Amino acid sequence: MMEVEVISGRTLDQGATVEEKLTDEYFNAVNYCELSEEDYNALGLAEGDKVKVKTEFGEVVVFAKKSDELPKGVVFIPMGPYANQVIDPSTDSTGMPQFKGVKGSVEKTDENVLSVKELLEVI
Amino acid sequence: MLVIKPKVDFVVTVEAEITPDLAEDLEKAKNFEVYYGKDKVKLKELFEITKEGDDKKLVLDGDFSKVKWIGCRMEDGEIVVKGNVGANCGAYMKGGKITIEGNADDWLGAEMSSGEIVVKGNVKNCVGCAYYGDMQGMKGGKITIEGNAINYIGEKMAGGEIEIKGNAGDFIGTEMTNGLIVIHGDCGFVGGDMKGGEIRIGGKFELMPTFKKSEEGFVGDVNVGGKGVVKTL
Amino acid sequence: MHHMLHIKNGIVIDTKNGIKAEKMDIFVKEGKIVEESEIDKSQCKVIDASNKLVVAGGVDMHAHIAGSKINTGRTMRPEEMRMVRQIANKFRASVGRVLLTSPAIGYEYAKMGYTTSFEAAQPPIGALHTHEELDAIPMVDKAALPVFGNWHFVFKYVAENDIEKLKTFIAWAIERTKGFGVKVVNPGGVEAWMYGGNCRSLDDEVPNFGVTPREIITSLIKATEELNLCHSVHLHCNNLGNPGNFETTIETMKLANGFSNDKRQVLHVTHVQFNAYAGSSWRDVGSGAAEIAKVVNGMDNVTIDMGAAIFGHATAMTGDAPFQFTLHKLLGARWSNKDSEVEGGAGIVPIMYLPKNPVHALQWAIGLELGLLVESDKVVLTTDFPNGGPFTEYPYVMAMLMSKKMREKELERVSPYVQKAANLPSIDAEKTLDEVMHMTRALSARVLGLENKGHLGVGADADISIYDFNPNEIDTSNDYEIINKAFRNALYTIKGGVIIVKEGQLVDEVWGTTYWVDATNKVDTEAIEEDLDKYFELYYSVEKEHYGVEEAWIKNPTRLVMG
Amino acid sequence: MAQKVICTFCGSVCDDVEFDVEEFKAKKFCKLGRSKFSKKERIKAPMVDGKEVSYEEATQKAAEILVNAKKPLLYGWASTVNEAIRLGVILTEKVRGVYDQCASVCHAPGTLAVIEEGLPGASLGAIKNRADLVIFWGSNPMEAHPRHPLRYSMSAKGLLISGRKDRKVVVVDVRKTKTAKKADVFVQIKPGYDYPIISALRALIKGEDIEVDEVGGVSKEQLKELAEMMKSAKYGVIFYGLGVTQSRGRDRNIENAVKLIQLLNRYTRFVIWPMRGHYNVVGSGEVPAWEVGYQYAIDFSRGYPRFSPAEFSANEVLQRKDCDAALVIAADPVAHFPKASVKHLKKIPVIQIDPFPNMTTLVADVVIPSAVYGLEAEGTAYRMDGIPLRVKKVIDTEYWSDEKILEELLKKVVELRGE
Repeated sequence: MMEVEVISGRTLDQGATVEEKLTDEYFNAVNYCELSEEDYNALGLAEGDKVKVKTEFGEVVVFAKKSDELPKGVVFIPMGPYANQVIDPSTDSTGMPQFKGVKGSVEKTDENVLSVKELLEVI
Repeated sequence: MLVIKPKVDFVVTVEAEITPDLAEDLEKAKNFEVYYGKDKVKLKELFEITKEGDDKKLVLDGDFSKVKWIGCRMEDGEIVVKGNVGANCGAYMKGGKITIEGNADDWLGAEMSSGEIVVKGNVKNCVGCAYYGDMQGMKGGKITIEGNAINYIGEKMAGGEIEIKGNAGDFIGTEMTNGLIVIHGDCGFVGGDMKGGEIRIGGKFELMPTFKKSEEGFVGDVNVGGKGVVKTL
Repeated sequence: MHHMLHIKNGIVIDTKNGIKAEKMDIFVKEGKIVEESEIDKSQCKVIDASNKLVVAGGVDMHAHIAGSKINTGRTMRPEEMRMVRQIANKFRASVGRVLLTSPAIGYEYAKMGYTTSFEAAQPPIGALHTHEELDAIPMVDKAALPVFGNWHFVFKYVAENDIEKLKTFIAWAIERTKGFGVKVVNPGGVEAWMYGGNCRSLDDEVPNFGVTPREIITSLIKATEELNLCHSVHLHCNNLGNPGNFETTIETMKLANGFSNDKRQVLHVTHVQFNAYAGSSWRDVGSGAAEIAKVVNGMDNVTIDMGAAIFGHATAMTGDAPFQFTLHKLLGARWSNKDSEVEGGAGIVPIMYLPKNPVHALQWAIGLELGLLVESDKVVLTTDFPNGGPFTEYPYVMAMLMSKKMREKELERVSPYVQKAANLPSIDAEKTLDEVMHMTRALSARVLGLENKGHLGVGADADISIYDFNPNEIDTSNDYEIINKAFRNALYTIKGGVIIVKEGQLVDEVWGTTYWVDATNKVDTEAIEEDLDKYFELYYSVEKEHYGVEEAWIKNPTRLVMG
Repeated sequence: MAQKVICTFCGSVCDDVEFDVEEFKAKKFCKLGRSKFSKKERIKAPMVDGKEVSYEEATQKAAEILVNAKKPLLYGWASTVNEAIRLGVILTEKVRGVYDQCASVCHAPGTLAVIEEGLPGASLGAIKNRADLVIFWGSNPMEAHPRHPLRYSMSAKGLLISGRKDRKVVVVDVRKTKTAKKADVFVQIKPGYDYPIISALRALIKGEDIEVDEVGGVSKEQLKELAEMMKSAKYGVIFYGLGVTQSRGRDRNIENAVKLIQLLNRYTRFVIWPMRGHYNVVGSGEVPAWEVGYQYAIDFSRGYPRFSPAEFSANEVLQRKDCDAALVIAADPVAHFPKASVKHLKKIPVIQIDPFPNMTTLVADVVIPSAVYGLEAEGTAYRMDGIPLRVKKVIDTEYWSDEKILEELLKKVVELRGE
């Protein structure tokens, strides 16, 4: 397990499938977590591996991906239902939940990545 | 004194601008108009109201976390909330005392000019702040929080005192011009664009880089030629 | 509901038709004023106007009522929107202190007996937004004036001294924006602001274009007159808001020399209060109103409007972006700015006029001085809403113009600085009710070139307001409180023949028309097609074919083809 | 034959793109726009409780839900046109509900900053003509607005700028994004430290020293360089994105950035602008602003509009369980809201109006399919810089437009209320 800050955000693939939410393309565009090479290696991850991301607000299982964009200690999940399991819902009076910069942890897991519909069931 | 108890679990929030003035006349209190969603209803339709003695006091007995604007604009008398209370409690307050035994929500004591608010539990955001578009937050009086607070404490504060016994979040005393904020625990960003007044902190905090160290503590914010003082308790 | 109306026994003031407080009847059919013989009396609704003033609906020829500026103002100032004027019922909810929502704008004009209002500055590329907001304003007729004075096409044709192409461009642009005329704001100065500068004098050169405000204004007047548009050039002068600027204003007005038009002025200089400051700094600033009045009175081809300042809240919003930045620095207030493609810009800053503030009191005095010292056939009553304050305070201005006594009372509460820096305390003149009705109706309609507005002659639009006093019995010098009150709440407002207000209360909702001017018949747009293509390709961020507003997109348009 | 259309995906609202109706093929679009102008699964028919019904029946049921609710939330609006939004605002006023729009979880913190300090900005055309310094702060156009760099910012040609070489591009971000990789300067900051970094920049630009060596992961040296770069630009722009609005500091970050811009204009010209997301999210704030005075988080329970993001933003309303029905239009809050908010949406009656099935469809009681603006219906949209464009209808459809659906809904609400 590794302490990280979780951020979420747009990606090109997420955007291109956003009007097809119930398809595999959308599922694949939002169901992963990017880690820096250093963190990825430290967790002993390999292609196709899954991680469990946990914060004080929830947890979610997603696929792990290596990214050259992230600094050590920061992980990225594309905006969408997976990221929304773990981001900080409180708006602190602004109306805006904190979608970025939420303290949490990442660990390797064998659990399954839920489908978009399954995800909705567990809420 | 009136004792007011919710009759039902509220489906949506209730806006009840009740003040201790209501204690003077039970009938008037029962027929006082409040908003329950889009419906304008009488206080007695949502709450059980009983009168005990003649003092200018309201005792709110139960969960008022979905009841907003309690004690708004009150001038004197006393309100005791036995449980939690909703947003905007004590907003624009001019006098008297509000005691909240549970937790308070956002905008507690916003723009208050005098009087006292005590919260035994925790409070959320915008304590003693200015509403959007207004130039000044709290101008006088005292707010004491026994527990923790979140963000935006005393923003644009122009007078009075806020004391938080626990921890607080970010943006303490932003654009503050006068008054005193005391935080016994830890907090986040402090003092952005502070012009005047004083902030005392017991625990850890993150001061803006635009303060200068001096004998009395840190003085700033230099971005606004500020004379605000931030120091440790 | 449309009725035939018989307005009976009213005391009519109709300056255009020479009717001075005469008892007479007015007849209305299908939204127009008609002869008695046209009316079927058995079908006719009768309004008893005995002992009441009957006039044409008010015409506001300069206000900021629609478009990105006022809407950014609303967004910037939620504190303005907290004043609730009306909760939603038969009519829309209506809120706003000085800045009003679109429904509130229509409602408040109607309550005052105003039935026409023009948006005085439309950013051309934002025209569709302006029209959407105009379409959201009920009750009144409206139009918008696109701004030209910092548009690169204008600089180009002025630099090339090609009046034909300038005319063609104006006709093209007014058609594309569904605009009404040629508005000019701080010509050249806003382009200079793109580099942090301004053009404060008529001879400051516009960066990179080699033209001056003097040349821009003169060329635009020439082009507008040759096109014979119904409204003249409508000018917000250079050097606005600076002490000593009255000289720039006078010099600018003189640019109208040599032009003439038998129907109207050839130059309308707007909100002159902001351009009528004497002195050299804010420390010795004074009134230049008397000097300006002398010049306007001596010319027969220039009109102005007051831009009166009202004490209380206001929001400065103009296409004069460099001035707005100066104001932001001066006040330390919030500031919005918008540089717009190659067309100019705009800025917004909240302001509050305080009676005890020497400069504010002086501004208040200067606005009134202009109204008093300029001949009533040459000055329109405005507050440059919301720059000088709310249009809902027009009745206050009306009463002040008519009563020295009221002015004396008001002078007691303002900064004593006015006593030495302004003329107001020594002005004895009092406008008559006829004159004030002229300044708010017939004159403003004539300045805009709206022949069917501002009067009650046969054929005029049935836009009528009735007020609760008898002009023959009122002493306007002394009864200023009655005047001030009566003009706030019309007894009746009739818009296009429909009674929309009764005893100050809304009774019906109508949707006025949006006028737009089509002068494309007078030019061949082919002549500028190549320039348009080039500029759109190089300097615009939208395609030329997507630029502009089609008539079908407007709710209730009226196309005025220029003869 | 391809014809020019106006793209209705992102806030760039590109109007130079082409669409071939016969071949149903998009040209010149980016990946996002192409996805918009492609064939995909639609909601087939109106549905009530999962059963297919007529538009009449669906709007009737929807009207009943809205009229019977004590406080309905009407949310979405960013991906529809102004004509529909206007009806939506009037509908919300009629049913005395809460109006909120997608900016609430996107750029609304920027609106709060406008309230505090204003918005010194420029149209995208002015920026492409003049900006010699472009700063993307917490924004990543290469992924979110792919043609923005080409058309308006990074390499756009204009009056004073002949292309990428005449312009310095800076990216300030916590990640080295695709945009950062194309920048001349990348300033990597610690998540959540935008605010103090901006404060430090203001001080340095003013000529004040700061008594620390590093702020938010950025060295004083690097801050000084950035300050100098900003001050010496002839016309600079900050394009900020969700990196600023959705992380620690939110609206206060932008408020501070606006103060920075105010200061910079004392030395040079500088503007700031948000990288608005949906094609008409600007309209979904502008329309209510002129109709009722505020851009979002508007409550009508008292019969007049009130604004309070702490109380009336969609996420606050849902997390506080302060609405008893919801109408969702042109948005998908079930996918895009935090879990805690979605929980309440699952419990209350939900009406959805959208062309495409999405996660909100899965919880909606009434589903009303709509036409796709820009393709099947026309109307007015505001580009991210507020420039209005009339998006086009190029193909016919049986689906009702949002405007028609809302018109019908409004009519039925008025009938039910006996007005």
